[in-house]
Amino acid sequence: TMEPADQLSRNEIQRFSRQLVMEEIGVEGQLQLRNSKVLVVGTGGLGSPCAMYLAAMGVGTLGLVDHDTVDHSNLHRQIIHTAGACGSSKVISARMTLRRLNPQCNVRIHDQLLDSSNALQIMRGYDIVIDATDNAATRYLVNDACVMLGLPLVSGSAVRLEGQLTVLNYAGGPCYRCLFPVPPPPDTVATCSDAGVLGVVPGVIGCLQAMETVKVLTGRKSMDSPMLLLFSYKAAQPFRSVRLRSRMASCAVCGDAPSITRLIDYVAFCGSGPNDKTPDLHIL
Amino acid sequence: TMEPADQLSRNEIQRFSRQLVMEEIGVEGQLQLRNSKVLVVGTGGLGSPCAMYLAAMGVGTLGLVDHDTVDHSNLHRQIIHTAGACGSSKVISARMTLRRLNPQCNVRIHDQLLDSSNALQIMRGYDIVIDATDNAATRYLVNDACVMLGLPLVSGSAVRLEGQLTVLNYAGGPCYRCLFPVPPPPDTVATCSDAGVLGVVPGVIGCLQAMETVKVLTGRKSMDSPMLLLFSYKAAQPFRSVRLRSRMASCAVCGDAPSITRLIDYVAFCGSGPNDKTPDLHIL
Amino acid sequence: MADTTEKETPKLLINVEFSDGLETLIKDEVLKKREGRSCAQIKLEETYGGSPATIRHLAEYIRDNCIKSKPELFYDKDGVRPGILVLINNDDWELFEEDGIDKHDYKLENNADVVFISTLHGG
Amino acid sequence: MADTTEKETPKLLINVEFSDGLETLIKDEVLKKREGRSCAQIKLEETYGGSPATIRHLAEYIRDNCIKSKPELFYDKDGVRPGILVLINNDDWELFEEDGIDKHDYKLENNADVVFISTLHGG
Ligand SMILES: [Zn+2]
Ligand SMILES: [Zn+2]
Repeated sequence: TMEPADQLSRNEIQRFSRQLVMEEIGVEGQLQLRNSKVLVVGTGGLGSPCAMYLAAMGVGTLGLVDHDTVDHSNLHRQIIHTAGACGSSKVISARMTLRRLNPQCNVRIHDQLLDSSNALQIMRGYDIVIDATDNAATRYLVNDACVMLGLPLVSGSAVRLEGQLTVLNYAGGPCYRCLFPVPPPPDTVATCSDAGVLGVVPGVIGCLQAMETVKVLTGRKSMDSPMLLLFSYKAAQPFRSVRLRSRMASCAVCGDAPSITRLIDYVAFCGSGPNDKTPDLHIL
Repeated sequence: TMEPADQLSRNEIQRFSRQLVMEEIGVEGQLQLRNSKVLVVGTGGLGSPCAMYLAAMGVGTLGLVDHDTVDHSNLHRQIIHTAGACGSSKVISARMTLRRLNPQCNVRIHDQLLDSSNALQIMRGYDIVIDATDNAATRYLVNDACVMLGLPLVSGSAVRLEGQLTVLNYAGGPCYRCLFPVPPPPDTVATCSDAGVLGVVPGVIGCLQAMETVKVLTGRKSMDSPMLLLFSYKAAQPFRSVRLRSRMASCAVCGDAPSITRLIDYVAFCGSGPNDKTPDLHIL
Repeated sequence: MADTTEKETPKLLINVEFSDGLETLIKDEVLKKREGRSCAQIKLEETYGGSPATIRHLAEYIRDNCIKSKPELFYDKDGVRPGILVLINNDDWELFEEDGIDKHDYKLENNADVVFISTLHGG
Repeated sequence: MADTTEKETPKLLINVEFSDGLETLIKDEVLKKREGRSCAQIKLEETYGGSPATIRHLAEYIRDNCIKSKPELFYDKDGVRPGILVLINNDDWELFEEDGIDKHDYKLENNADVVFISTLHGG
């Protein structure tokens, strides 16, 4: 673990000089990044650029959760992993890359499948959580745990040629369940494995997740109406920002009278889990 | 050099399977990427993610031009370079990272300052050029050489908390000089060195440059009105797409009666060059 | 005043877009590509049984007329199925839900823009 | 018909935004933050010397009234200085240039949106 610092080292002043000259970051913002603990859940297509930029920009402590190993079919989008890492643990491979980028970043690895039995314990103590996962069950799990722990959640997703980004459980905004109280039918959920994904699409969304994280950590995230950013490779105007609802008083987990006060069985809730192959329907 | 392939290897089918399942890429698109030669001018904040994603997604030949060495103050945004590479040549450092990501990618390095004496020779033979440079003189140089060689130019830029992206000299659209016939006064040009830049801002733009490159190489780039994408970290709606003018008949290099038919002295034209420090004015 | 004597019943024209995978559910002849997006212009009656046309009428029209197969992947017994986000004039439809009135009962105006988006879970 | 007898001269209200660094040239009291963007509402006369207000009148107004110092960093002898892109209602102002008529002479309508953007060269 890292002691909180109240000033930057000479090495940090040199390394982060291009961020220190901007009033929106400055020494204060850089120290906030330095003293922050960020948990990235998933070291795949979204987690790769997100973790790399957070480490590069000076986040002091970065936690990584993933239980998977690197596969050849990951490499076109998961740029934190090298071809030589195929077969190895993703979090160990990711840590190696992050150490190369910024040896001062304290990388904590959790080589585990996040589930209801370990999520609160793993997530407790972080300041913010990045949802860079790849399935609905884990998304509800991460959300509910963030609500229970009072942590903002930077949620990104990408499939095929589209991506979505939003900051949840933050400043009176909605949580994931406020937006989606009922999980989608399992056979409507497309995964990158069966529907495909263009490598750079999660790249764009993962970078934007790192950006939103910096905004939250440095106190520069607008408290105005919550937004959802939609990205589409094919559209002439590839981005669209949409105003979202606020927190729902009726929400089962963050509402005024929550019915969910401890983590539940998310695989049963969603009808499919993190390890399931999607039925061969080829629809989204 | 790489021979053009008319089918994918078993290794490539495995590696790019998530792209092969999408009709917008498919085997045909993947082969187009495989047989393409892309030149990335600049291996800094924009060139880092752009080159990494292009190599990861399967571009067969990637040229890198840069004359600079890695500095500690680059590392917060130039994620292709490791902390251990400080002091080394940027193109050599970049090639090492690209080889780790995709050993099949043929990386050609040009460890040179691009100038009027070598630009055409370096750029000739590529299918598309990425402008990932950091100064006005080189931007005009790269543009004029692209027009003379008939190459599309994917232009990105990022300073402070803002970024810009456009595809130039493509499908009847404008070149850089059509947009900016007269160079800006040197004391209005902000650089990342003096005005600063948040690490992930060129990250976002560099990823989007890789995306636009894939669209052009696979023939999926819309031929409709040319667009400029504007990005702002601080805005509630961080992206804005703007319709641009078409090619200008009056353009000095791509117009109907061009006055510039060979490369000129771009440092004299702009009043400042790639190695100049910007005057200490602290305005953009 | 609507003139209902001889002419056609008045119609509402709704600009609909299907995004992030939902477009694959829709019949090809319904979809028009507009600037790289999958759009459809849908004509609704101004009123159904005397009540103004709502999002529910639009969604039922799509279910009955525009879906290739498996309408339940768009509309289940309660309405637009879970996991689909609806935007009305580029805002989350939940912003239009009023106390005690379901968002499906939002009244559509002529030329309204409605987007149906599938939530993405991959990464 | 404009009534010029007793009342104020009619005014045009123009919504202006300064972006990508240009906002640092503008006096603080002129700028309003709107959704994270640097905006100003500028009132122009409807006509100048009998001719309708144009982009040139707007730019000269900004040069004379809104710039902190060094107006030449916004407007040089020929007009808006090189390296500044102008958007009118979110389109490149060059799209409004007609044969033989300079884009500075584009006539502004009430409530027009005009954005002045500095080109970025860094990376
Ligand atoms: Zn909630
Ligand atoms: Zn031109």
